Amino acid sequence: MSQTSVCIISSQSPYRGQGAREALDAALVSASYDLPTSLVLMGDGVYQLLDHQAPDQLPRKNLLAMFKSLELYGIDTVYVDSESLAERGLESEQLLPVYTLLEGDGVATFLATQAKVLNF
Amino acid sequence: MSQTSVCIISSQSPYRGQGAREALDAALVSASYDLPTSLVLMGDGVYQLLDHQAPDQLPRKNLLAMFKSLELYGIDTVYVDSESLAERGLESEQLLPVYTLLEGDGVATFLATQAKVLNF
Amino acid sequence: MNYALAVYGATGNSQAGQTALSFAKAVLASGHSISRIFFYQDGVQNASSLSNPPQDEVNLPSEWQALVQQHGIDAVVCIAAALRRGIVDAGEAERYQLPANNLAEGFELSGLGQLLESLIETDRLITFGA
Amino acid sequence: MNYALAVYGATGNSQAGQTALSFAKAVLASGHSISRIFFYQDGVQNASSLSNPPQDEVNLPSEWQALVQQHGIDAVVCIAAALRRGIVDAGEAERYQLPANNLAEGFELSGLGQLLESLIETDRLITFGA
Amino acid sequence: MATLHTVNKNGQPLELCLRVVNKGDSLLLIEDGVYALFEVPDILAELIKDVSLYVLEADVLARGVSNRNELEIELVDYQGFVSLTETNEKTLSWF
Amino acid sequence: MATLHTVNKNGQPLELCLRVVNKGDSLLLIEDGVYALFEVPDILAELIKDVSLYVLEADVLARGVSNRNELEIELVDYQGFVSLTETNEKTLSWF
Repeated sequence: MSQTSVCIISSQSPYRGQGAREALDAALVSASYDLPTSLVLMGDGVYQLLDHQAPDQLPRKNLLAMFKSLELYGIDTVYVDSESLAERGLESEQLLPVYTLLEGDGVATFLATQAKVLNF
Repeated sequence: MSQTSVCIISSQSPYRGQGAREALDAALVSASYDLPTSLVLMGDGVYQLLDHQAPDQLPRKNLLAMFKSLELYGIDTVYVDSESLAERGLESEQLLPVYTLLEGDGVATFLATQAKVLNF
Repeated sequence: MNYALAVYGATGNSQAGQTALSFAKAVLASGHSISRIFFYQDGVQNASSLSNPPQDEVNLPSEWQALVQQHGIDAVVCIAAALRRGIVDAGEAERYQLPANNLAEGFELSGLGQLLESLIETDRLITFGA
Repeated sequence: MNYALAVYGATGNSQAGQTALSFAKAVLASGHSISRIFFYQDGVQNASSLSNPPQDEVNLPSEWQALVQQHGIDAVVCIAAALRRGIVDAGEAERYQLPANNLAEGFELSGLGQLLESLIETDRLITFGA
Repeated sequence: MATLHTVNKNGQPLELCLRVVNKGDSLLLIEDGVYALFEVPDILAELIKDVSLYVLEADVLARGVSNRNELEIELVDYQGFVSLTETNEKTLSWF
Repeated sequence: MATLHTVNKNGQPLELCLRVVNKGDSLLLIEDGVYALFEVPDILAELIKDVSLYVLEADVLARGVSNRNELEIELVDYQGFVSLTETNEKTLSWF
């Protein structure tokens, strides 16, 4: 495949169904093909990065652990929509610090430059 | 079974999945056992009664046709939450006239009297 | 008290199966009985004999199977909802000439009447929506 | 133009399968080609050989089957999503010692790489979410 | 008739529950419903005046949700969930 | 890069779409997304100033939804949906 970059948008909460997990899997596969891959968390998707998750309580696989190893897999760009945080009364310090905050129209501006986008 | 009455609450829109259809099926089965059965439409459930539906366009089975025959099946009480209509900017004349409108706290008051309720 | 559970969601897009399973175990641990668990809507997928998640995920059909067999609970899957979603037992597979069957052992297909019966006849019916 | 479709929902809780099918027919009627349809998340249920809805409802797996066979479209079902949700072909059934298989003819199980390949290599990838 | 309401997500399920909840009822937030602690703390603070409010511990811990506004909400485990279904004569599930 | 956005329900999908839509983009309401004509006509009226707005005919007719506020919205069939995916370089799906 060519070196086109891929953007994955993930807007589902982490443990309701398999949506968040399966979006992350798509990002990992993209990176494993050496495609420059970015991940954008919006809406309920920002909950995926909330610190101190203990999904073994349910039990479910820990998504946060997957985020901690994203860089190993070649994904170094995780964007978080700041407005989605604000709507949920979240401070950026409550998230695992592996992301870049996009303020204001940041997400819109970024997505407009991306040719290959997958929504989840 | 005894003559306890059954209340079915249906709050799903008609054609997204099978939720609305399967709630209606539960009401019909309840009535077929001669249980006094009421149906309460709330939230997106009120869209089930919107007149002039043409689901053959999708194609899907026409839910409205099922509502037209509810009395035949022994369900003579369909309640609609008026606040759910108002939130959607709907007038009661836009619905198939087979229901009783519950205003204000009407739904809350009615449900408080019901011992056997199924949510859908 | 005598309980019944209604389960409307499975693993894919819902937490309902998982929550219902944990709740069922707690009901039994509290000394109550469960006469029936009724699987409806997408909840019928909880009864698939072919679900095979990775090792680090829970296999809900196996968990349900163990629970209902150990405690003699009636595990009923709505037949109409199941046929629509591709869950069939040997009898239905034969009747409709389908190439296989995939209802896990310990579950049985039956009508919605079983849900209404549980609603009327048990002390508590608790619903787990998708 | 060359299209690919990604389908993430099935009949139970979503209209995605139905919308995607109508869209696919319109793509072909417009003179475009479809190289691949990728079924992911709950969309894997579109590939069940056991779904058997009542006469007055559409049988989506049969409709897909007819469409992809007539037009030589690659119908790929994500293997990880499918195993989790109880959709398996003969090979996987044997490998995991499952009692049956239920992947409809005309569909094949494969990895998520096929979705990424379609995203990169086709002119348009259109996603139908649940 | 005292009723237990369960709510498994925000949006319509929570709204409909709030519309029918009566004084003296109990409300238990489960699954994604526990995010209400972050999203609508003011609504919950108002609700506490008339209704007993609970959250399911496993879902709160799994998601890393905190009771930031120190609302009078009781954390219950699955056994506590069972107890609530005992003491209330019926349970309505909003989903 | 002109983008087609599809929205299949109100709530989060519509909100996120509105957040990222750019001037000159197109927005197509499908499935339960067509209820936006009833629920948020004011938001759509505002949006029309910058964005071309479409609704999928089959979903509108199936549900009995009407364009009561006479918004400048074009009804398209599935072929029209295909045309929109041709003329826009990419399609983002909000669901």
